[in-house]
Amino acid sequence: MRYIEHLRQAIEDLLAQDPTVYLLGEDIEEPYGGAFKVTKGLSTKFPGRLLSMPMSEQGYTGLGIGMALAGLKPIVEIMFGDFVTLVVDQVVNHLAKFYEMYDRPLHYVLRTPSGGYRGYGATHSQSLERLFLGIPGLRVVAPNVLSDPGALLKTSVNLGMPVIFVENKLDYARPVVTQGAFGDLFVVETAVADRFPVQRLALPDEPPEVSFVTYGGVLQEVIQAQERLLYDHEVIAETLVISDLSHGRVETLPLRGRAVVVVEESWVQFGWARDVAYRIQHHAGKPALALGARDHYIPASEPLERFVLPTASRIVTETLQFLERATP
Amino acid sequence: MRYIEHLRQAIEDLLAQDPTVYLLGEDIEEPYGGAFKVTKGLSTKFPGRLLSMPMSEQGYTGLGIGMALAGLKPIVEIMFGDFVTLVVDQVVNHLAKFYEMYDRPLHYVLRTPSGGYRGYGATHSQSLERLFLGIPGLRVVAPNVLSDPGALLKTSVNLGMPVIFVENKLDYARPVVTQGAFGDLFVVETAVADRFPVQRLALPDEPPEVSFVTYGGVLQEVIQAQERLLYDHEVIAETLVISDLSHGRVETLPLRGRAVVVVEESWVQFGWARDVAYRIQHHAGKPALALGARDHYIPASEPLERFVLPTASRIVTETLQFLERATP
Amino acid sequence: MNLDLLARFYERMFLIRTFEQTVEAYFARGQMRGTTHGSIGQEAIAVGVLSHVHPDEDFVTGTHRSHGHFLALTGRVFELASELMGKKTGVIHGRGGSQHLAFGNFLTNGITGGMLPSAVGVALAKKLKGEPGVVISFLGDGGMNEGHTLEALNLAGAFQTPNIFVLENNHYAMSTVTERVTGGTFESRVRGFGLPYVRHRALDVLEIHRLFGEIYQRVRETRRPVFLEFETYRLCGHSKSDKREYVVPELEAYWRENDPLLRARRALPEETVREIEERVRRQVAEAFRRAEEAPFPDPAEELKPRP
Amino acid sequence: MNLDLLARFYERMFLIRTFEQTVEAYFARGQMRGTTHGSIGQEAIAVGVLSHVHPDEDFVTGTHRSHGHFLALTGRVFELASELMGKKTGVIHGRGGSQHLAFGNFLTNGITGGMLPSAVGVALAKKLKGEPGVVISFLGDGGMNEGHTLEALNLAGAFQTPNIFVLENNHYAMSTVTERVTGGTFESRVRGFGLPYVRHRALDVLEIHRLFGEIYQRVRETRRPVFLEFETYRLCGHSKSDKREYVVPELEAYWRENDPLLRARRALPEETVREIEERVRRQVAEAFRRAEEAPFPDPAEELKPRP
Ligand SMILES: Cc1ncc(C[n+]2csc(CCOP(=O)(O)OP(=O)(O)O)c2C)c(N)n1
Ligand SMILES: Cc1ncc(C[n+]2csc(CCOP(=O)(O)OP(=O)(O)O)c2C)c(N)n1
Ligand SMILES: [Mg+2]
Ligand SMILES: [Mg+2]
Repeated sequence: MRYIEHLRQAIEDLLAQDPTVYLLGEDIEEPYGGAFKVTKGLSTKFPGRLLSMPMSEQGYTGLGIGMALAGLKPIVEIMFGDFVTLVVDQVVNHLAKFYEMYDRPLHYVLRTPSGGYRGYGATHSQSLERLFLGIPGLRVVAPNVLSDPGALLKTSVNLGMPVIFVENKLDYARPVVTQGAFGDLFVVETAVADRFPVQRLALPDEPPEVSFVTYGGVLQEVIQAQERLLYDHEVIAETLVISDLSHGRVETLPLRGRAVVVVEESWVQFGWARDVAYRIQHHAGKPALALGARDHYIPASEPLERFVLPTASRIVTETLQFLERATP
Repeated sequence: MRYIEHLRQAIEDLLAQDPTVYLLGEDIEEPYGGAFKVTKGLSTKFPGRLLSMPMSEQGYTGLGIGMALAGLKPIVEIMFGDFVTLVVDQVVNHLAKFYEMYDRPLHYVLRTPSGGYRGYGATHSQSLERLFLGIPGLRVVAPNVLSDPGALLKTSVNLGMPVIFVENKLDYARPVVTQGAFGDLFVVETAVADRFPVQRLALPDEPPEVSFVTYGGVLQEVIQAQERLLYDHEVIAETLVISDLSHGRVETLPLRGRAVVVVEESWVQFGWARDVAYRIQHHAGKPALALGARDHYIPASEPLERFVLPTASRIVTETLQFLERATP
Repeated sequence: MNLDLLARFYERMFLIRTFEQTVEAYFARGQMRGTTHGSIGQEAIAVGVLSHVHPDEDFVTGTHRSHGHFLALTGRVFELASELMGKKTGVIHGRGGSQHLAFGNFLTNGITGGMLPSAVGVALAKKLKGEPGVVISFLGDGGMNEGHTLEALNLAGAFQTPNIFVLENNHYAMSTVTERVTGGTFESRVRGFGLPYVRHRALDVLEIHRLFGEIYQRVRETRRPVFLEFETYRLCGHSKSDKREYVVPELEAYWRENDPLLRARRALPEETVREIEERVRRQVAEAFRRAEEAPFPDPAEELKPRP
Repeated sequence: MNLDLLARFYERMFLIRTFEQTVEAYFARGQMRGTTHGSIGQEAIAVGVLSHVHPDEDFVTGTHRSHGHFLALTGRVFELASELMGKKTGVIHGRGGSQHLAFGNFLTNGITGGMLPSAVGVALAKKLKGEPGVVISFLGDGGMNEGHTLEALNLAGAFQTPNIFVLENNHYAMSTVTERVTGGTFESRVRGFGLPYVRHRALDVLEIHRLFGEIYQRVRETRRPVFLEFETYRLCGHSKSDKREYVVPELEAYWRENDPLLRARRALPEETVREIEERVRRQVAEAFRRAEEAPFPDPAEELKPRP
């Protein structure tokens, strides 16, 4: 089943099983079913449970907060992850504060599709979940093609803590494989069993020299890098993919490589990857490199976009250099 | 001269010398002169150059962007750093993009007073400059009591690149010492001469065992920690205080301690300090610990607030533990 | 005139004023930390409006200036004084302070206008669940120019939610005369979001009570929003440190003369007034004394490790 | 009727439409990356309005749907086609793509309504500097509910800046019929921000030209803002992938019948129309062909290391 179908099925289950679940967002009802078609068909099946919103992201993000305060479980969609810039105040100064300072269990999920590599340009390609990382009272969760997006969404809706749920636009169309063979080469297994699991992609038998740690859609580039390292450089790598970005305990990840490369799609400076690399170095005592986008807005033109965003070939090059430097 | 006087004098000079400089913000005109009195007296001296704004942070942040596009040099004040949540879209998706993608030199400074330790509670005590760290096209600058806030402001206004200029509420009233004796014990000197310098606070002669790296108002707690380490534990420390938070080259800081402790006031997870510590470990090869606020909203009540925010005593304890762990 | 009702309202208004004055004195003596926004001059609105609320059914959102709203609703002086002192016996154990209160269905926050989208959401939830009750939200004239406020008004208009917006137009946002930085009129923009609009000069607490009672009943029944603007005035500083150098002399003079608290006081028998004031003064002094003696909260209890 | 003027306008309108149709074809064949928002059906507004602009004095802000605005203003088909293909010969060398254009005093961005605060700022700067010229800003009906839009209108009203807001009300925000999620009326809220308001059904390009000319002169002289709402319609999908399943049949029928481009075409001599269309088709085909052949930009040149 594809990523989008996992999500759609989960939303359908949630709506069917829990009358307090509501969906809010722009163009989520029929016949559009959402800009990325995640909610396609659902407003017909569940009349009155999907509420199409005006273009008013601040307003309806807060509308959802009120619904959550009143005991409902809103799932709020922000059409592009780039537009979360508009709701930072409602999320940081209201939602997160109500949850912890006012000590109210809140069921609230803000879903948003993130990411680039599609030529949509500077205001439609960013991975701005970074804005919410480290803010107390918020959890940032991102599914990927090795972790069931539907299961993660259900867990998030029922967590009782506000969740920023970051989907990836290109992943929607990709199949999800959570256990067993992945392509001809790799095997997927659960590395850390948890409500928000960590999945491992690796060769079945051979121990890896380097461990990648990543999340979300950029996993695609990491997997390609993993393949090329093997074929072109005879370097064996594994990948651990995290779904709980803010609270995942990377300190105790079962890393099998002697060195670690943490990859994120967003800008590497002051991002997720460096924080994770810092913690891995401190707690696992392994050398850890952080990779991510270069310090530029995301251009539309393909060669420019691929220069800025992390690509498989850049991951390969920098990983090899790092392994050389980090050789004991 | 006190920190606030440096700022006020710099604004006065800018207004007097450059007719394209304008100030925008809430309550900045006489008789109020700004919530923290930074612009006290200036609207009378420079009629028409300080524009009092309605409560409309998004709107007037953007208003300033338009003024900058038209060749003016706006200095926009957001009354409390906590309210920058409201202007993230204008800053990230407009200002930063226009500057780099549209390749327009923009003179734009967004000034905002940050920080806690004053019992103002969860929405009036945060250090949210973290939201802008790592966003391409933005520079985040923070003065401190060892770096001339006025000089930094002048540099920022004339930089030709958008600057988020983070002041500290408690620092306003403190005297600024940029060279020479600081208290009975320490000496201030410039560690890295730059438009945005790095200042060092140290004992005149003795080499330090540990280097603190920090920025902004929390320097106060770090200095206290430095004193207590000396008096109570015979550990000699130096402090390097950074003013260019986003672009400062921490990779090449002249660190004299064998270990480094990076301290920020904001939440340590996914914050400035861990990024800096990561880079110091990679480039200087020294063990570096990051310290900051605990993972909670900032409470109003004093014992709770001091539990969450980093304090001198916590810095001392964690530094001593770290030195022990990091002993070769 | 219903003198019993007026006496009851006067007592609550006087309680609020005495509370605010006591807070001012504490700050002046350096006995309180943080900041505070008093509501002296505006007590009649809090009391007249909130006299109608059903605390279990309705939901109320306040502002940065909500001591009066809280006291009108709950009468809990000790808890509020404790909260301002950061004590464990506070409304939320000192975690919030003056601007961040939460008590049952009453919430405030420090971002002006920022509660309004939530307020519409609570009302929408009531509508969706078929529950009774309305949502009453206070806001200020300054906050009327914030995007989240305007978006919230549109949402209430578009979804026709059982919201009552109570604008306390005291003419100032901090030191700014709001009119000078505001285009057009509040009435036209509010109507432009599809909300009926009512304006009233808040001079007489009984009149406020009567007017709000009508609107309250109407919204309970129709499940549709109403926007109510009160002309009022703040007879104290914006916050603890405000010297009030910006006041417009005519406004100041008018409202000094027409202070709704004094108007209510004049209408009551002297004896009643004396009794009420003595009782309230004792009550407030006692509450502050107890709050001073109360313990501080323990971080280990209040701030749990993350889940 | 001024046939010469009409022929000139028709040529520009037909250029825009041909451009948009060519883009649709490229996307359909998978020859373009990214996304695009066409302006088929709305050409008369871009052409009628922007025929007045003094490119050096005035400032124009567009939206996510600004191919038409750009072409009406500059006629540079090759640069726009190149931009959409990510080529070095593009408006900003392929850095921006369809939604992010910048050319002299013309800027667009992908956040709906997000340019409006800047637009008021540019106008304020003109006022402060005593410079001539006005700021013309396009926006959509959907974007009318965004907080930054509403705040910008208030700022324009409060500071009385030389802004002309041109609302292209095509009734839809993507698939949403804007009226169904909007409280009240645009007219009342716009007036509520202190702006004069004019509404016009955009059927006739000459009429649009005449009306806008009046407003343009008025704002140039008075240095005060005006808000102008055009009723219009988008006769194409919202974006490349839109199947238009949501259209309201009556609206669709009305505007198919009253397509302003066809109206202009009918009023012109057949011969003129044929000449224009042939010329434009050649021009557009040639521009796209050259754009296809143009080189991609070089990251090292376009993206400089940070200062
Ligand atoms: C978003 C935001 N901007 C600014 C402030 C700072 N501030 C607190 S109260 C206030 C004035 C509020 O005016 P108004 O809404 O009229 O309410 P009043 O204080 O008159 O009760 C300001 C500017 C804030 N708390 N939140
Ligand atoms: C802030 C923001 N929210 C949502 C979107 C996604 N989006 C792009 S265009 C559009 C509809 C815009 O409607 P309108 O303002 O009427 O302009 P039109 O497309 O009809 O020209 C939407 C929802 C966006 N680009 N920016
Ligand atoms: Mg006010
Ligand atoms: Mg539209």
